[in-house]
Amino acid sequence: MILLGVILFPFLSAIVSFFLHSEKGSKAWALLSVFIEGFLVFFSAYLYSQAGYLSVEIPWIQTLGIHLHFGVRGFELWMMILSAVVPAMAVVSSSSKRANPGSYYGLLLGMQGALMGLFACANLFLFYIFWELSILPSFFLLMGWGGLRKEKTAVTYVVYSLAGSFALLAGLLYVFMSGGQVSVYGQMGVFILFFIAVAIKIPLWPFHSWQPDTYEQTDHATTMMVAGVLSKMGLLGILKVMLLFAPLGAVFSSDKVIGLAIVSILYGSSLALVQGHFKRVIAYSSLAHMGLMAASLFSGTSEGIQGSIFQMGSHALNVVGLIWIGHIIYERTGTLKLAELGGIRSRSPFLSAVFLVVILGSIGFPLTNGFVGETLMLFGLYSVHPLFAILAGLSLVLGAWYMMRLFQAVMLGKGNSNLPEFNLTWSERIGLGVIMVSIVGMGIFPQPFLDFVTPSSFKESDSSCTQ
Amino acid sequence: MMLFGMIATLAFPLIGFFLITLLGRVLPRPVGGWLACVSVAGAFISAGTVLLTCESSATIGLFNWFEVGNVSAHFSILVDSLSLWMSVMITGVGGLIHVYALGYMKDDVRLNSFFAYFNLFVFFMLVLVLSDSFLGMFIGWEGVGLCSYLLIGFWYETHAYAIAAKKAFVMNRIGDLGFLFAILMMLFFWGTTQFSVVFIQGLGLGAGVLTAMTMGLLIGAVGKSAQIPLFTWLPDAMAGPTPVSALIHAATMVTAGVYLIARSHVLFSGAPLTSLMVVGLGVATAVFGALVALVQRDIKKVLAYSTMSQLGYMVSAAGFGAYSAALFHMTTHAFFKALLFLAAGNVIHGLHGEQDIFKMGGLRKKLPFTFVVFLIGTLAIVGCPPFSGFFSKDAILAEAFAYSRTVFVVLCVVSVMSSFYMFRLLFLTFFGNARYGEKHPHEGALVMQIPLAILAVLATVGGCLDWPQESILTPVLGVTLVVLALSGGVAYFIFGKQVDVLAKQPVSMGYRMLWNKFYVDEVYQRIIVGPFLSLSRGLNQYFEIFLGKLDVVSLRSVRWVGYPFKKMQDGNSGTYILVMTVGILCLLVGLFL
Amino acid sequence: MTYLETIPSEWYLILSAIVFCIGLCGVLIRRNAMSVLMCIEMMLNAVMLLLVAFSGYYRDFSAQIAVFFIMIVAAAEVAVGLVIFSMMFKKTSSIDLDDWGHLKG
Amino acid sequence: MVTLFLVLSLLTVLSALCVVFTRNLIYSVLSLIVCFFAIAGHYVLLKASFLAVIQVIVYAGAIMVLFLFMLMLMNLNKKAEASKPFSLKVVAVGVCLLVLVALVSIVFLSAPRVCFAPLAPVSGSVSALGPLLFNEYAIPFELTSILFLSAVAGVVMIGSYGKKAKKQ
Amino acid sequence: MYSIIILTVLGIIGMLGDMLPLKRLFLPVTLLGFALAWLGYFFEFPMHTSLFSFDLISMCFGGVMLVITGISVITVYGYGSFKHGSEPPYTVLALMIFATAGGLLMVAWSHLMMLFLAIEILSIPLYVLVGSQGDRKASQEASLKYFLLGAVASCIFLFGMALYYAGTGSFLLGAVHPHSLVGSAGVLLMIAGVCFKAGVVPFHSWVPDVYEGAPTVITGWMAALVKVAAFGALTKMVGSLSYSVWGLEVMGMAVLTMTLGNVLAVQQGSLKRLLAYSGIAHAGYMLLVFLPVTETSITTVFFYGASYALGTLGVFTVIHILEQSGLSATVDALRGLFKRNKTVTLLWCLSVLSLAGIPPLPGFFAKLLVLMHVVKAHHSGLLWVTFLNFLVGVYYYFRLILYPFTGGLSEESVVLSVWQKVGVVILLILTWGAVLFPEFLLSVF
Repeated sequence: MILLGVILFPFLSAIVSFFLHSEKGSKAWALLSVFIEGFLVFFSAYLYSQAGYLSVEIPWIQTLGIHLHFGVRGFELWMMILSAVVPAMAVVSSSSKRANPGSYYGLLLGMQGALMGLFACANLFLFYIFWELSILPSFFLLMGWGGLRKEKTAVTYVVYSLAGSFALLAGLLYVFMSGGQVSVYGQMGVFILFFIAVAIKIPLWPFHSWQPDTYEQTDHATTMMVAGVLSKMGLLGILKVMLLFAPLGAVFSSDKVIGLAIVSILYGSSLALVQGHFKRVIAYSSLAHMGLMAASLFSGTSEGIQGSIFQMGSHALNVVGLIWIGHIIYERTGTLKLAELGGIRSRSPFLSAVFLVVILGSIGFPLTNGFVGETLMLFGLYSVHPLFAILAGLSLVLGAWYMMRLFQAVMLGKGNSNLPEFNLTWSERIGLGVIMVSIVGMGIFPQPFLDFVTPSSFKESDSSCTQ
Repeated sequence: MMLFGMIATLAFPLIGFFLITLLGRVLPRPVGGWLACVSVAGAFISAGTVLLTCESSATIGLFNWFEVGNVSAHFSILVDSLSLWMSVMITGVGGLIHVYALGYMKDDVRLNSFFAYFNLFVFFMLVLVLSDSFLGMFIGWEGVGLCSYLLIGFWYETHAYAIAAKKAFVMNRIGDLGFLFAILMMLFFWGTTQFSVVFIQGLGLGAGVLTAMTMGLLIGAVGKSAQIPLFTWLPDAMAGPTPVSALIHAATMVTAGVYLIARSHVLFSGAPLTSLMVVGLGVATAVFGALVALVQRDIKKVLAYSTMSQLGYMVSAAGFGAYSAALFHMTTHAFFKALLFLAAGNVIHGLHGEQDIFKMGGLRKKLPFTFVVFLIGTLAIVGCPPFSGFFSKDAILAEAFAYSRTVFVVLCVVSVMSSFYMFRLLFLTFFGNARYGEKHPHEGALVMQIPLAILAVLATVGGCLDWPQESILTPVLGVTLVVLALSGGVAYFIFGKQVDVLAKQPVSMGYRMLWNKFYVDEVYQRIIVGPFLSLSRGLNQYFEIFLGKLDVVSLRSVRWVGYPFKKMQDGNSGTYILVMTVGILCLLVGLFL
Repeated sequence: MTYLETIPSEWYLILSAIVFCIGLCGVLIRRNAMSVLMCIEMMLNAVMLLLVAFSGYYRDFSAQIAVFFIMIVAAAEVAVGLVIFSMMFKKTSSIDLDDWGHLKG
Repeated sequence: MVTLFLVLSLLTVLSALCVVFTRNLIYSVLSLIVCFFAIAGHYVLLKASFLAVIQVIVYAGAIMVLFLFMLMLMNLNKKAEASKPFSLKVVAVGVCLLVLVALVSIVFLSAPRVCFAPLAPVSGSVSALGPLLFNEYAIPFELTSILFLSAVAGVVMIGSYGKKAKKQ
Repeated sequence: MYSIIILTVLGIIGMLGDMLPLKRLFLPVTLLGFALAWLGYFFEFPMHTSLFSFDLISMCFGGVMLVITGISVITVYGYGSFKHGSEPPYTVLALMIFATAGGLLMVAWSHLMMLFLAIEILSIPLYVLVGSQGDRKASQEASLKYFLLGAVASCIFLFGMALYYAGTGSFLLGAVHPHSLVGSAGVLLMIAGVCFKAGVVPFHSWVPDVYEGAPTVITGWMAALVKVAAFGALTKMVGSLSYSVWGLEVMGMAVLTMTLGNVLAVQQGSLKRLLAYSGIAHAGYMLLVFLPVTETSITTVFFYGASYALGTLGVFTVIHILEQSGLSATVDALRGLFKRNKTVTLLWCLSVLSLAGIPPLPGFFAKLLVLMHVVKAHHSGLLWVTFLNFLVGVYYYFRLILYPFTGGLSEESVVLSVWQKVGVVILLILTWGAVLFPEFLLSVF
């Protein structure tokens, strides 16, 4: 029953938060509900480690045969922990002075609830419903508190996301109509449909044009949620839905998909080099990282898959750290354009130290969480074909290049004289400290997280995808 | 005893790093520096005791890192003569340079962070040297790269230094990619990168696979030890403070490549093609480094190129199997190159940052101590008999002689060139007329002179540390003496006397080619970096906008499709009824189909 | 031989179809709202004729009741129609359908 | 009998054509009245005498008078009615002809009714219609009251819109 | 018949409202009347006579219509400009009640003549109500067009009925299989007549002009009521006819309606015209359900009708609230609504999202049912056309949701009268109710 609590609690707290109007009150409420949610998730993780499988089923609509059926396995719980931690960071990091904070935090909590539901759901319809439900809060957050070009970005974002979810709906209906076991030919069709939906959400190369604008225009908490957790929904889609309902499709086209993923890796890394805005660099870098994760998921080796799931967690952590630092800089200097930034290191060594650690994490520097994931993923790709590993490895080099360019543009140099003083508040110091420690901690002791991610249940679905 | 000793060696620099960073603001200025020196000294003592006391080699398992599927990795320390000797050398030379840096960096505002990075560097170097698996070594490998980035870009206010640091880091990353690729192959074939496992099963693999794996290791070594393709970062790395150049870009980090090849000699012996490549690369780098060093004006750049050519020596030695000679040369090179760099540091310190040797000269009288020390260093590097350089270089020459004639001849030419440019450097800085205007150079503080003295002693005595078994004294001794005298004389004749050096710059095509380092940097920029950036800018410009246009285009096509129907809705009820009638007509006609 | 035997049912069908189509044509051609309304009345009469004819053929009076109701509806329609036309006339003193075509697009 | 049918239907068709194609509105109203009388004649032929009388009284009498009254009110009789562009007219006529052709072809293609069951000839329709109307069809008869109620309410509401606004 | 009788009585009370002393009591009485009318169904449930058949379909569709009119009566009651001297607009309410009676009849007929009567009882008040704002030329033009096209459509319906009678000799549908071509032609024409009311493509021309011209208070109610009634009538009619007769034509009409509705909606500037075209598109989606008629299609039509009605009512209530505070019904009137009034924006977003078919709102389940129906019928070509149409639909719906959040022209908050607030709250409750308990509506059949 705790699963239901985990899923419904964010929605309830979101509704309550809509009625709060005072800045302090709504932020306090958001913090409280995020921590309670975190507690619930960790408690269910504890229960899971005891029981091995949590599940709950309640009939909802008999006529369509849709039941509220939630069942959780290792990697889904790992994602739920993720989608408990990232909103916590988002709420902690968001400064309280913004227009009508009540609905702002409400939407954030609503998105968290949708994500929890998605990660825990065990039947296809629920998967689709939560998949679409997660688009709405991000759309409204973008519209309510977005940047200057928010209208155009919002339309592109919605059209892309909903086109993806229609493809998912089509595939889902096909599977539903053919009663679960799909013919070989059918599996190819279903695979393509699911792949379009997943490729738009991850995003992969040709479907990514919504990502940079959305990352740039949304305010930082939404970017954290979108970059940190929403993109993982796509990867989870691969694990949960594609590999179970269209395994043959996955077999035939895994090379093509890996090829496309590698194109998006190289494309993302090379474009991140020439971006002029802080968040666009993050957007393209996460395009590259997500491409690598998707490729290793399709590699079919258990190490590759486990590495990519572990990397989902570490990438979320790194992205959240980067965006938080971006937000801190934005609050004090009012701009995130790389040309106008610089010289922050001399004003705040702590911030630059954290920024350096997070960068090292995101480019896969040993002793950080990125390295463990990258090595396992590259190993997964290598076992498919050495060439893939080399090409994907290029992203390490390019990654170092654009991340160091970012570090240098933001932190080093003299910087313009009118840069304000950079004294970080206590909450920011603690938050960034926690991120830094956990990045290095996950890098040095990854085993507890890796064990967490390979429960026995994963094995048999693992067998289905290793054919 | 050994367990405690080894863990202590590793732990000291790490504790030093954490102490300095955490208590940085609290400690008064010099204490941070002393803390760093103490920790490195502690590491040196414990490494030294372990080296002296116990003979047998062992591996100490610390904790296992991760274990996924059939891939596993563990942190553990390998204690054998090679790793012990390397760790003693690192901590010893490192300690001396720490002491020197106390004086050199005295007036810098961020002294604590400097020494913190120094300690971190020593820690990562020890991890690199002491780990018992390639993955552990990889941690040290990249850690050292990071510290070199931090230290090269230490004075980060000036934009050029930051660019140099970034260039060094990215170039190292390219090398690391090769190394990682080799690691992936090992993990794929054996599931672990433990030396014991790899070296036993290594030869079992097919020649092709082994060549690929060793090629990966070679690329790693090339990236780290600044061999031919990936060397352009080393001269720019001189942007860092001189102690950094001394420690990282002379004594320790750059030798990591040689250590890697030496450590995995089993694999290299199994892949003849790669060893040939190693020799070729080593020799080519040696020649290239020596040639360019002939014309350089910046004192640190000359030393950098000489380091590069000496590294070429070592790599080629490792290439044709002379691992012990390569390691011996590496040790002696560490001593006299560190000595030369620190002496150069003294000179620069004295002339308040002036690095162009054409603006120096006649410092013999002003900086007597530095002159003596610099002279010892030069004689050592040139290979003058009593000094250590002679023994180690000629050991390599002897092995080269046994390996192949051409290699031997080329290496001899390189040693001649190296002696020429070292003497040129010596005479331009210390002899001739004083061209440094009204600066009045002064000797460094005592704390800078003690390490110099110790290093000078080591440079002279270093030769006997390792035993030249077969007496190579006879013919080679004579030849080297003649060559030395000859090149010394020529160098003195050109640069020694009170002559206006600037006018004598030859303007020939060859000179300009050498001066611009065979335009290698510009070639990289124009062939690889430039087009890549313009490609991504182009993509960013046009492709992204094209993708962005996709939905606008689809919207316009929907509008275009709908336009005739929109015109049909023209507001006149007559037309509406006409549409209805046509609809009925179609229905009735449909009835017949 | 009653009248109905002599006249085959097709004839009535054709007659009412002709009158219906003429009414429809009148609706399409005329520009004046009043004449359109008249043509609509004519179409209704065509239908009533058909119903009465076939009620005779089927000897079933329910069709005539239907005709009766149709007349009622027609009357109500004309009433409402004429009110609408009169208000239009009061507004712009013209009930020409082409003048009343401003809602478009 | 047949000749009478032909005469009446010819009269109906001609008057219908006249309604549609005359210039002057008054003439078209009058020809419409003639058409109604012709149809009433048909009803008599078909022994639906009650309907014929209703037709004459309701249609010819009430509705047409209303039309004439409205025409006079809007003094539309003077100027000749403007006509639509010729091309539109041709299209309209063409479409209507096509519909007619379709209907006629349907009539001929459908299986011919062999013959109608020769039931007892039906005498005067009033005595038959009356009970039917008030027994089976009583409820619909009441429903028509809703129709008229709403028609009346509507007419009053629209008609008096101008006055009430002026009264404020 | 009790419900029809109760509604008529209510209508008469409404008409005599001026004289009777029930100034304040009229609204509660009306609402009570509606409740009684719906209860009335249970007393004579299922009544099948030769003329009428009050069965499950008529009860459910009737219930939806009563709810629609109930809400609209509340919002009309609260609408400012109708308040001549602050007494309620009795005549308008009376006409609305009569039209609802017509709507109820439209789903409870078995004799074709009764269907015609029902269509007329529904239409005559609508012609009048559309033209009720005498001062606006557009309102008069809208009522003219609606009247003319409505009259022609009822003629077509009648002619179809006559042909059907000629072909089969009876006014009851499905009583005897219409072998003869004339009978089938009659059926087709009758379907055309009803499709006019539903706004299906060849007969859709009146929809945009009437929605734009009519006073906004009426448009919302009219759109919902007419569509639900028309599709109710269609389900009863189509249920008892053989598919071969009208299968091809209806599929053609469905595809045309969907595509044309969406394609034209994308280009509209005025809010009401855009919603009119989206209404046409929804009619197209609902028509899909009849290809071929299966046991689930009635549930689908019912649920789709209910969710569409809810969405349209919500949207038009917001529009007329905006018009009431002096803004033109163009897309720009929505700018900055988020800052001016939160609940209205919430209603607006929920209704538009429900029309767009975004889970978990009822519109999504309706869309899902339609898609399942199409997939079960294995029309793969049709499936792709439907998906494309949904995508185009999403585009202009989300543009609608975009505007409240963009920079606002006027800053002062939108004020609502008491009854309008009540109407808005009821709509919100119903939408959330449909979200949480779709079961209630789905398991009826």
